[in-house]
Amino acid sequence: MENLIALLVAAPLLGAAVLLCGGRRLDRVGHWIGTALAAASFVVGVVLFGAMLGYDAEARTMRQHLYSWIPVEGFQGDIAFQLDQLSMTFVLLITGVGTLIHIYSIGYMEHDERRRRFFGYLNLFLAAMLLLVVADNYLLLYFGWEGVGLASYLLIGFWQHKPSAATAAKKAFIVNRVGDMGLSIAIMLMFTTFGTFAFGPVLEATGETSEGKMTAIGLMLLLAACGKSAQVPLQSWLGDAMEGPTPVSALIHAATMVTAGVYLITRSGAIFNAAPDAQTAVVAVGAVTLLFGAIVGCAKDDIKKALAGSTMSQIGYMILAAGLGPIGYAFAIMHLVTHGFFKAGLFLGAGSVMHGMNDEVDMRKYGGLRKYMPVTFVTFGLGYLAIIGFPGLSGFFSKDKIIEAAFASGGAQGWILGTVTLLGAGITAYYMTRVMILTFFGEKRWQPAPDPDKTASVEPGIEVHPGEMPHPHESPRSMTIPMIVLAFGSVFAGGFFSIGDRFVNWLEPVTQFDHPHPPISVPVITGMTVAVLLAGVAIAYLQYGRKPVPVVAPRGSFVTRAARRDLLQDDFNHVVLVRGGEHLTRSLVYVDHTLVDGVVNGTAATVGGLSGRLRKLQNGYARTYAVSMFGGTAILIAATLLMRAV
Amino acid sequence: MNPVNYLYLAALLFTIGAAGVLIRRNAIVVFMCVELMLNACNLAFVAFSRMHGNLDGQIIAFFTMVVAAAEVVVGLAIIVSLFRTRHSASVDDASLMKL
Amino acid sequence: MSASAVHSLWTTVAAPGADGGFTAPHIEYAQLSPTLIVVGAAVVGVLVEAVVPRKARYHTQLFLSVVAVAAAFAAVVALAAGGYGTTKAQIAAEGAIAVDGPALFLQGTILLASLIAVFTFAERRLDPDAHGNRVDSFAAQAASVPGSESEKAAVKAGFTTTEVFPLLLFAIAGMLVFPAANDLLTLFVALEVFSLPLYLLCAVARRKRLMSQEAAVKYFLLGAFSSAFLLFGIALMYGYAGSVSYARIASVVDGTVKQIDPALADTMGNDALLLIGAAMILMGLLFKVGAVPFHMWTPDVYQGAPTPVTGFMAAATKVAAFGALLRLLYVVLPGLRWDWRPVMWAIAIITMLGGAIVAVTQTDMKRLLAYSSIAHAGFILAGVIATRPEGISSVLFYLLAYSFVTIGAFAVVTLVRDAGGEATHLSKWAGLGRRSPLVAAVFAVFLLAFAGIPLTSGFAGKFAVFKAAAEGGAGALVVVGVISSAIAAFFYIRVIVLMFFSEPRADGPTVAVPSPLTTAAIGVGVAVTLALGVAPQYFLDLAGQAGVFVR
Amino acid sequence: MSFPLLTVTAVLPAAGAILTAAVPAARRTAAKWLALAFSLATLVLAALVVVRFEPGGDRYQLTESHAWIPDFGVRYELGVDGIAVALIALTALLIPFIILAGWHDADPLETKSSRWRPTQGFFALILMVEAMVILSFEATDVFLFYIFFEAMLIPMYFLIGGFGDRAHAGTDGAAATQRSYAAVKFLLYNLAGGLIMLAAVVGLYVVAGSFSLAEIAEARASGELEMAANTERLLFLGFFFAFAVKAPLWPLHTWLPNAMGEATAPVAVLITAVVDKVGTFAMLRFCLQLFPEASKWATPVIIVLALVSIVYGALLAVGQRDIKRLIAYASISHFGFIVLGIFAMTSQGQSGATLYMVNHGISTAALMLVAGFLITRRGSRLIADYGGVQKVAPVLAGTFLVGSLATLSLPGLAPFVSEFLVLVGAFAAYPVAGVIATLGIVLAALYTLVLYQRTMTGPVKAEVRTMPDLKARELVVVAPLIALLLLLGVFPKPLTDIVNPAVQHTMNDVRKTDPTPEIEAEAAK
Repeated sequence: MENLIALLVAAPLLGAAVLLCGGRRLDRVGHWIGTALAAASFVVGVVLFGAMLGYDAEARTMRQHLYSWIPVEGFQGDIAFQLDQLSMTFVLLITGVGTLIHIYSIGYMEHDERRRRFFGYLNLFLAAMLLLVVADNYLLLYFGWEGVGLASYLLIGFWQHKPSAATAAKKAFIVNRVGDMGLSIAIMLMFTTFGTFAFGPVLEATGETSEGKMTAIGLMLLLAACGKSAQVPLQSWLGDAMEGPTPVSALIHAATMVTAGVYLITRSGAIFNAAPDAQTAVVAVGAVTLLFGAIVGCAKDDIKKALAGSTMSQIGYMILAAGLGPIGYAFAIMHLVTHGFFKAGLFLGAGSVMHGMNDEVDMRKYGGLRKYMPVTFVTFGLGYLAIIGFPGLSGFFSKDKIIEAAFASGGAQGWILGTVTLLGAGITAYYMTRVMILTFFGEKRWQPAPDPDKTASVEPGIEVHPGEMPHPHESPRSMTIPMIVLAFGSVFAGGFFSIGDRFVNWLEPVTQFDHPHPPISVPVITGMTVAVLLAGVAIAYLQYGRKPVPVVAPRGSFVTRAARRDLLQDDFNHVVLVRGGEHLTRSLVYVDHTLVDGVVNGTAATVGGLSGRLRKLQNGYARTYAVSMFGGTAILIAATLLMRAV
Repeated sequence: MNPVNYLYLAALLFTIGAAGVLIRRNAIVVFMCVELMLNACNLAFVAFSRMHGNLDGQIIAFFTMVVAAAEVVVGLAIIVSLFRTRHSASVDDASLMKL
Repeated sequence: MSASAVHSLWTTVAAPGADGGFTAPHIEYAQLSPTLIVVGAAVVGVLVEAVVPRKARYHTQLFLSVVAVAAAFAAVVALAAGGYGTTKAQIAAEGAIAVDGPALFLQGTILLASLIAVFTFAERRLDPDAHGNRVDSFAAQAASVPGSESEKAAVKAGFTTTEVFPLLLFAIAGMLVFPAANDLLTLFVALEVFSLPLYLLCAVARRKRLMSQEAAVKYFLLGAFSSAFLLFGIALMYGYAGSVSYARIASVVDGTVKQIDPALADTMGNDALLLIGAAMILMGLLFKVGAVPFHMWTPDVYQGAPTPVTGFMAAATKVAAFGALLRLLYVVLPGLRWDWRPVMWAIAIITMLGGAIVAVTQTDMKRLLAYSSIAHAGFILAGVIATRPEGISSVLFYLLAYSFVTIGAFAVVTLVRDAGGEATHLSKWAGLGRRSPLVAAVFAVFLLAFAGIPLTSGFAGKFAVFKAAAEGGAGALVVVGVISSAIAAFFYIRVIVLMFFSEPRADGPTVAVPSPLTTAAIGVGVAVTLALGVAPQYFLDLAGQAGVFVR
Repeated sequence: MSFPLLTVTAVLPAAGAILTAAVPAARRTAAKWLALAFSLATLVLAALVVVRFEPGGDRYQLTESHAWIPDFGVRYELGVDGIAVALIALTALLIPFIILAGWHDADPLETKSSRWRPTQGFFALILMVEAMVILSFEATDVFLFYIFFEAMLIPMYFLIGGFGDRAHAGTDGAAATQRSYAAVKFLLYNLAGGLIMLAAVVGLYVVAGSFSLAEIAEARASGELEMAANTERLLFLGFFFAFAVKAPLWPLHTWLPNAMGEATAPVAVLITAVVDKVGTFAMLRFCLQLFPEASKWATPVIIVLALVSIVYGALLAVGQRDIKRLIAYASISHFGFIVLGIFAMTSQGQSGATLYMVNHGISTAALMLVAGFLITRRGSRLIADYGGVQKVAPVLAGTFLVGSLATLSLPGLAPFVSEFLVLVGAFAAYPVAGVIATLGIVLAALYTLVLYQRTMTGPVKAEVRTMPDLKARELVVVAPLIALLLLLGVFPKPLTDIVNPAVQHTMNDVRKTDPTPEIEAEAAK
């Protein structure tokens, strides 16, 4: 049974290989191959899951050792897998949602001549992501970690002819690399500390060394997590990543890849438990991002960017939870899963809307779409209710638990975190309601289709004639079905997990679990949560539901404008890093040319000049030559005599 | 009379000859100065020969004269041919090649 | 001066007459055969000029010279084989000439170089025929004024200066004696014997006669000047030691002399004599070697002289002069080591650097090679300074390697011609590699050998010399040598760049197709260059066995 | 007397060179095929070497030893350890691709005089370089090594100066001068380095009285030959200088961008992927083995220089406008990693460094050759002249991307393995250095992806619109390289098995052991 684990990764990898090397002859069947292999991987996952349930809770970890990857004196990097409950959760999420989105893409990318390639990339992503979660050591995890980075790079930049897309892709990869630096340094630290970087030995030995070391490792891991999970200060790439095709945003930049950071931290729980300072840092990052994302989400008019902001903030929740230690890990993962459902659903919905609206992404140019695309409306609506944590739906259970845990983390920290999470819930409710209203309610604010040459983005799907008014329509079956499935998930998953703490118990062997004991009783917290979210909804309704919405966004307050620009974070990067970098490189190029090279050419020039001057002595007059001879002899004699004298 | 004085004379002649080589422009004169130097050498040889009381020095002097004669032959040949082409025997005029 | 001394002098003169016998000097003709052969041939050559009809002279002379040189070389080989280089090394001709390893090795080298030189002298295919007569690189009639009627007539009549061959032979003879000279008088005479013909040879170029004559005058005047110094040095040395024989002087210098008469006693006390004398003799030799600051004649003379002569001078003269220098320093003045080593250090350094640096900005091929030869003189001096057997053998090897490269290089220079004769200006060489890759490649090989790139003789020689110097505790010299080699490399490379990487000029020179003579010369040059580079061991052994002076 | 495999392996390409050069001017294509055939034959022999080599066996195997120049104490001694084997294999492997990639690079532009045979010369020179490189990997005699280390420069020099890009080929005077400047710079830099080394070689002989690596090392180990600290240091510096020029290490690097920029892509690959490796290889084999103490003494400085090279090279790569110069600076950065790995003096570092030499060779070859194909198509080296190539030539773009990813050492591709090993090794010995070096991986991502973005993506430039995709010949060149990158990326074991023992020997030479992990150290206490 263990040996199936490799198959998880192998199937989509095979798909990627076939599709990317296969050439044009596969164009017609490519998407089927891709989807089939994704599904196959899912099936394997389910089989393994079944098997896993078969064992008793403590002995569920399965291992598979393939071969020694980098065998060097004192350094053993193996290709070996470990599938425990935590990994299994991810495997199911990844393959499940992944398969759905494959199906969705069949319809969505129908008219793109490079569809085969697209599916190849998607499979590549699945393979890398699965490798990431089933790896049994940090080095292999790093392999998957960079692999998903590559996949996301390829998919964000899938429409490479769009400069914006290409730039976004590059940005994503490079920002991630900064995070990866953290991961690789963490691995080096582990190597020098423990002499290995396999999960088992490392996580068992955490106690045996100084807390400082642990803190260092923890912070490095956090840096990595920030990069991958778009947490402050490395969050800037996620918004731009929306340049990618919408399924990509759904799969990679909502449901799965961006949550890798949460996985990393949860997986390394033992390390963080041994390093309180690192935990504090984690929590702080989570809290800040949570608000940051939410605020950004409020200001965006681009539907995908708004959702991206929300993703950021939701992951903030997870990171925060993970930072709380054993009381939080389980909830972090649970929220991660539910979020996977509803956020994917929301994105697919958004994609469907754009599909119907000539790829218009500006919500201010939507409105009143509910009767034109009912399925999309319903599924999107359910996802909406889920994410704002409407009682009874998935988001409610998972998020509420996190808020409780936040309060329970004790002392001032507890109160602060509690309030922050509550506040976050409110804002979430606000901006999601805004999205909902702008898109599906109110009067039509549709605009004639833009001239494709002028606009950067022309998503495929329907050929767009400039100046033509959009005629919204429901999307094809291949697209709606996945949305429906995900909607189911968004509605019931949370409840299903929470009944009898199923989920927590399931993960408990891996992540441990302490029951949170918040200072105020749980019902009160729940009440507060509900109250806050209702408030958020109400405000949004008052702002956008009552009075007509201007098609062109009002200038808005400073905060709004700042928020539209991701709270000026990009501008900061641009000025400090990009500009600074450019100046640095330019000046270095200058230095290299004038100084370093100059020294060399300088010496050559000096010799030449010296030569030119000495040459003048050779003036062609025999008498001068005689003089030099005479003088030479004189010196010769004088020297010899002096030699003797001294 | 102390033979050392002959040495001083020799050195003097030699120096005069050398100075002449360095100063004079006319090839012939320069060449004569060289001859003067050779003769200074001869004088030195003879003087030393006397001091040491063996004949080597004197014999060498004869050799030197022969060599000097040979030099004259060759030298004059060259200088004359030079003069015939350039109509000047100045060593400074002959400075096509330099630097 | 005391009367007794006068009387003693008087009687010493009378004595032989008294017992009426004149003991004829005992001459080992066999051991001296190389020199004698060449001298004899030279004399015959003069007769040939007198009796053989003009038409036949060229071939007669050529044949005579080749045979003579070859025979002399054979004699040298025979002597070496007979062990005169090692076990039977001895002083011959009443102490005038030493027959030992270094002498034989250098004589062999000189003779080989001369053989090739004879070929280049005899080359008559490079210039177009004048009035149906083949012409070589020497004036039709050296005596006639260039451009004058008499010269035109001479050219029309198809005269050629076949006197160059006897002159060459005389020069060779002098050079053969020079490194073997075992007393200062022989040294001086030999010096003059090979210098005077060279002075003349410089003056007889067919093209660019003005420069040729100028070169001759400069060479002659400065040469005479220097030999005057040398002679005066000899005089002082004689004054110091009371003898001109190396052995005796040496023993006086290091104080191992047997019977000391009062006169010697008081001159011996006077080191000034010794030191000044030594310095002046050194100067005379360093002039021939072309060491800074006595080098200034070199570029002008090399440029002005007919190229075959230049090649011969550059190679053979250096060999002979260094041979003499070695013998002087190792046989006569070892006692003064601590005096002359520092001085020679300084000279070696400025010679290496000076030659290399000034060469960087040269624009004339022959001048360039002249300066490079100066730099090489510096390298060799570094070996000379290592006062140990390795020093001697390394220098011998270097001289062997260097002489062939030099003659070959100058031979190539004779091939590249335009309307005005040889096109020696660097700019003319642009793109030669495109026009005639073979010649360019050959020249490149020589340049790389000069630059001391591995697998060429230049590298082996340089390494041998540096190794000896380092073992002799002159590490600093090695470093300087390395630096100046780097500088030198720069201008050798420059020429290669010019030949291969720059586009040929429309009015560029053509490469004359030489007769087998020059071809052979160049071929041998390349062959030796590569052979000494790849498998130097045999010759190193030779040089090693030859590394001991007889005293 | 066994079959002299090593000699033959080196002599074969040399013979090929001579034959190729001898092919008459008209039979250009024949010359090409001849050269290719010989390079392939050499590859076979190299494979044989790999097979015959027993990783567990003696340090130097397949040894040959003959007297050559006793007077200089020089023997013709050949022998290979794991490192040499790996690099010989790399060399023999790359040359055929280089030849194939440069198939048309040396076709004469206009019919020159019949004696001018550029094509024959081009391929002959390449083979000659191969021969000398292989010999310098095989030589276990310092002097022998030095000879080929130096002689290698000459053919290399003609390759750089004689054959420019088709882009700016032939008559373009400015390009020609540029090119000969680059060639001269290359030669003088390396010659200067070599001459300094010559001084050190002489010095070594004076001190040790022998050139045989084995003898000297043994004498040093047994203590019958001890050098004064200062002597050893001076000698070390003499050797290291030459190798640092070759490597090239900051601040001696400036010849590389010129050379790689002006030379044709295949030649550029020859420089950076093959010839320069001799430098780093020699550091590992000669500097560490002959002068262990001095090496340790110099380590701090060298580590700093390596770090500077890493960061500086990367930053300059970011600032380049010329594709080939960009790759050149990238290489400088990578050589920084190699040197760092060597002088970290830990098993991981040195194994990493050795792997790095091989992997960097392959990855740069892949990237540079594809870049070359690109440049020959458009006739320009300027990044700004490209854009949207991906649209018109997807395969070309794809291979280029893989090459770029290899250059930024993405896991799954060979360079990652070596780079990570180097980082870990460096970190274990000098944590700060390790951390600074990791900056390199971010910058690498920056310059490669910027290059890819500017050339391959975005709207299609007009001049690019008609650009053909990779041809069969070009695919034959690139595909195997990429396959190799993937293979060595996920399964480097065959390589590490060969290399590890050699590295252990070196570690013994410098009398170093890997720092023990902290907790084990704790446990020990």
